[in-house]
Amino acid sequence: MSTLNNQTEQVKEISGVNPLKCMKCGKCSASCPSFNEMDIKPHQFVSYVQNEDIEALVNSKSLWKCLSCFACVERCPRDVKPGKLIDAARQIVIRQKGQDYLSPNEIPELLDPEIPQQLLVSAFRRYRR
Amino acid sequence: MQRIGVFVCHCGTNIAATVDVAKVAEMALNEQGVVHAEDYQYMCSEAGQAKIQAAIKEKNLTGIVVCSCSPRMHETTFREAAERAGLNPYMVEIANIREHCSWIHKDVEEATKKAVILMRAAVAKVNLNAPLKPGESRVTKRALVIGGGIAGIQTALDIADAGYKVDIVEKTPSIGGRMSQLDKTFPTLDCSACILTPKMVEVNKHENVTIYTYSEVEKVSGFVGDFTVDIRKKARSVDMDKCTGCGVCQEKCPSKKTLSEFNRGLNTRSAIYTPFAQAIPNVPVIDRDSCMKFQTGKCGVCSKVCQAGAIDYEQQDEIITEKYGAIVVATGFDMIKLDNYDEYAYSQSPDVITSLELERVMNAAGPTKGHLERLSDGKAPKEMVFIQCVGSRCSDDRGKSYCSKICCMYTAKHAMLIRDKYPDVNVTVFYIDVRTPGKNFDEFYRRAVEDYGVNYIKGQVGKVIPQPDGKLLVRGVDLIDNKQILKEADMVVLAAAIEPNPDVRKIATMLTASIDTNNFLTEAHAKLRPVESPTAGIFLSGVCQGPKDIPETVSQAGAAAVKAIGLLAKDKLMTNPCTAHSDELMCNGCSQCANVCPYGAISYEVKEINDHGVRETRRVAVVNNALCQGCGACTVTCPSGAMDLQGFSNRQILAEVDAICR
Amino acid sequence: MSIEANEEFKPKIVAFCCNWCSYAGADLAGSSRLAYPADVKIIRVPCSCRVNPMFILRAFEKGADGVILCGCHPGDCHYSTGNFYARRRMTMLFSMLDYMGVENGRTRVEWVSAAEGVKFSTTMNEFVQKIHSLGKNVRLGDLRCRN
Amino acid sequence: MKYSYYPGCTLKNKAKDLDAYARASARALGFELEEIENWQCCGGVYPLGSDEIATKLSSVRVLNEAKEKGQSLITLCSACHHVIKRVNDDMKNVEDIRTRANNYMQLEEPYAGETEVLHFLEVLRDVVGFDKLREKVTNPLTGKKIGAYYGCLLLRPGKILEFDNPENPKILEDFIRAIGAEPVIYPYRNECCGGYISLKEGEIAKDMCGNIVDSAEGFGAQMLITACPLCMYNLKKSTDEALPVIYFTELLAEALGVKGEVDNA
Repeated sequence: MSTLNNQTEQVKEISGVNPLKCMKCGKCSASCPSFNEMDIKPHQFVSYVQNEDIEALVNSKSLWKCLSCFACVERCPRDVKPGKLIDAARQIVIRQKGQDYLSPNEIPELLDPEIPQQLLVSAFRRYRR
Repeated sequence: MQRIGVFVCHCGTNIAATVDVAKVAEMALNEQGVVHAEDYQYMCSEAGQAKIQAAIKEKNLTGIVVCSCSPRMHETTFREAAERAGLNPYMVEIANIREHCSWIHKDVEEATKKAVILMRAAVAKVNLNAPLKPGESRVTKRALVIGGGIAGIQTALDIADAGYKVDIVEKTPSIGGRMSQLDKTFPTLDCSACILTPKMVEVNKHENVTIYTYSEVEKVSGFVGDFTVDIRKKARSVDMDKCTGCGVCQEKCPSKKTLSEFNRGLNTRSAIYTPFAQAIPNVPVIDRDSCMKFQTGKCGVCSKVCQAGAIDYEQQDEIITEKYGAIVVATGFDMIKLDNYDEYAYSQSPDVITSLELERVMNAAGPTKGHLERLSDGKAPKEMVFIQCVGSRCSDDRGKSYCSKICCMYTAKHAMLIRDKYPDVNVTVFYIDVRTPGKNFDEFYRRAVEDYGVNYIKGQVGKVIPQPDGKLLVRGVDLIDNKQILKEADMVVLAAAIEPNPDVRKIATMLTASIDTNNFLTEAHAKLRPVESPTAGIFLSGVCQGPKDIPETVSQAGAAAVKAIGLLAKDKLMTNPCTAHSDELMCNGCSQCANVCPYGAISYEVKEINDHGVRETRRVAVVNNALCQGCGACTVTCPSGAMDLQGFSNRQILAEVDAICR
Repeated sequence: MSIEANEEFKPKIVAFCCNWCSYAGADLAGSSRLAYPADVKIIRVPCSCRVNPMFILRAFEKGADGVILCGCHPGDCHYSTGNFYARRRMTMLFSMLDYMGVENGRTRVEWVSAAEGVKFSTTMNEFVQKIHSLGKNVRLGDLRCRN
Repeated sequence: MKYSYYPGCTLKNKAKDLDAYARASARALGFELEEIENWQCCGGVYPLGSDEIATKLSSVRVLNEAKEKGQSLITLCSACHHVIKRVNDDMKNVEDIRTRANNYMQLEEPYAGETEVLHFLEVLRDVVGFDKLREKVTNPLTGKKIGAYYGCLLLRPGKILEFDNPENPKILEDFIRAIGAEPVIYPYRNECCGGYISLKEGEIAKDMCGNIVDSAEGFGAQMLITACPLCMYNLKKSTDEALPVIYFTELLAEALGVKGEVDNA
């Protein structure tokens, strides 16, 4: 239980988000362009953190579907910023050794000649430690 | 040497749970002058007051300290109790050990220590108190109501019916306010005009009421019972006595391109206009900014067509100065601007409208003659989407932190009316919560769902996306189904937050009435004095105090009227005796005190002074106690220390400082 | 002695609050149960302009570690202009106090309206924290003359 | 007028033209872009975690460099602009990050967000002025109907980027008008193109870009302009180039009559 608690605190600290501010309006989920790809929806992220169920969050597909487009951050009327929570959960995963979502070995097959450097750099930053 | 009694209140457990009240009483006995100390469960109760009175008499007390709640709560109670026991009421001091101590601290030892210190400061002060006698001031038996909406009208009618003169000052050309813009009202679906216009007529013909429309309050001076107010009557350019209200001028006016304020800018009006057909007074005004005669000098059509010869291009603004005993603020509200909510495409699409605009669209006198149609192409909508809480309940800086309170109900009303009149139109409401506290309110909302088939979806909308074919794609979420929803709509209606009329800040400043960060006027007590401003003689009516619907506004308007009547019914008022006083032996007549006095209460007299045997003629300051309000600005500015404030003297405050730092 | 050295620092803080806005704001903080340290003791004055610089000097002379003056927001003064006088006077006084050794952090002016219970509480929490970071006010030895 | 300039990796490689057209245009408009020496990659995405320091240092270095020269810092790539602007905001307003970053950096004088970070478009709007720009256009692109594609990174979070109204921006539309063309306003212009997700989840990006291009086309756009190499890549790849997508600097250079210099160089 204590490790779970710890992870909850970790998520709150990394994200700087206070999930208690959420009023469950769902505007984040209404704004999210990746909503349909996500198993845990943006507004649910807040509840998972409140319920200290970080385990489910770190195992969720959603971590890798968030685009960091900041639509939820921009529109959240309560200054909760679910996108930051998602990123914090992602950080918890990729900061554990060997938990990267992207390995250098798979890069060559993903490459095409037009890919801008920016794409690789960003993907590495988001998906790897 | 004072004989002081200290009375420590438990306030049930409010104080006693955190402060060792017996200990405070015990410690009090060590303080200078204290000859009696006791604690009791409820000092403000009749039994508690009896204890105070008994002690005053038995122990010949010359001053008392009550350690209890805030003086803003019960100072008057205890002063009156003391007075009934023969003690001068200004020999009472309160140590606030509830709001400033027991309610904010948890540790009993710490809170008790603090309570003792607060008690000591009050004892130290009362040791230096002197009996004070209030003066008297007269009451002008006339009230001013600022704002001519339903709140102002109701307040004015109630005051006038009680037999007092009332003036209404209304900024726009007609009384009626927001309610006149509404089509129907919840929860009974009465026609708004049908219930409002009789009241407008009644107030207009009431012999005790004078209405100044197209007028603004310009300057306020004085104080409770005796305010002096300058009212600017803006030039109407139409002679109110001659005009018959025939309306020909409006018809013939060639300049018809100004957006109609009354119809929320959805259509246009002429430069000479009355806002709406039932306007009171039924006398138009010339909007000089859009009138060709005023802008270019060429035109004058209205003057030519006016049979009554009422048009007067030379008319000037007029300042009316009047005295009032009481002032009621009823300045109402507006909807917030939606500049910060472009995700809802309000500025991009004419088919995205606010609820108040929908009221005008639904109204027979509105821009579409009451037909529900899209403002872009005049087509009848098939799908309508309502979005709730636009700008309400926000903790970011885009919107308002509060719930606007009326939106849930008027949206249910709109949805119901549309489904009733146009059964083939589908109505969807995106909501966060449906809040319907009020008599027959929830039943009303349920009728919208159950009888009228309005589709309520719990979840907010993220974006309204105009489509090339003119439809609006609404992207929202259904939190119950956990699905993102894409809904094609023909019209979208935004329940924009309401906010106090922006002018209210200026008015609050003139009245020195408190106002909060949301521009709502502050009441003297949130529960017990909800229609009074902390500034004596100023009363609050309607939404200027906080969001409310019509029934609530009308009840509050009546309550404000009763408070104003209670004031006007008095012939004389006791004035605050805590006024400035100058020691003529120390005064050197430098005039600095008069320079800082906001009330002009200080004048100078040339007097013969006996200064320790030396007789001299000197110029010395004299305070007019009827004018002085007791702020104390002069006491600090006085270089010689001659000026002091009774009840808050230098020595008293220094004694408090010493007691706290001891 | 070592026990004394370890004793927790309990600052003495005097808060002057005007009757119309800030005192009511403090009441609202109380009725909303918004805690702030017990080190703060409030003195009620009719208006912030009633606060004579002498009162603040006296507080420091008598061992206060911090003094805060709260009034209505500029433009909202119950007496129209009182808080403007207070603001001007305190600007002068605080710079003089700083010169004398009472750091600027120990003095503060804050505008708190009757509706701002939260602001009152956060202001007091911040101020007490600031005084804690400054420690005991020891530099005024001269003024106090060790009597 | 001289500015410090941060091109970023992509502009040195796949998006050389975005950079070259900007430099040529700047010369024509009378301001100079002085490339920061030895700049490092900004990282491509802004590290959201409040405990991230090391990943922000390359931006701080660039910012400090500009500060020492006493110049404003111009960026061009949306991602670089987003990262550097936000790091600058952290340095200005977040005490913890400022302190820790400065501890790493060991600068002579601590950096506290003094540098003004400007996107090239902001220079056009706020320094050159679109009216002035219009006067300098020698080859107006009359008759072209152009959709501006903003994407996310320039606009959000609006409070920090302060670039334009994040929900209804107009800077690119004003730019399009200034070079003589007709802007096409369409609602998807601030929706995400999919960003880096296209690396592993091409399908998602395809859907998103499809919506964007359909919407723009529906409102009559004949081409899209963007400031972001990644947006351009996604838009082109995911929609089989249904609409031409070009960098705004290319149109600028064309309008100013300096496109040839670059193309023939």
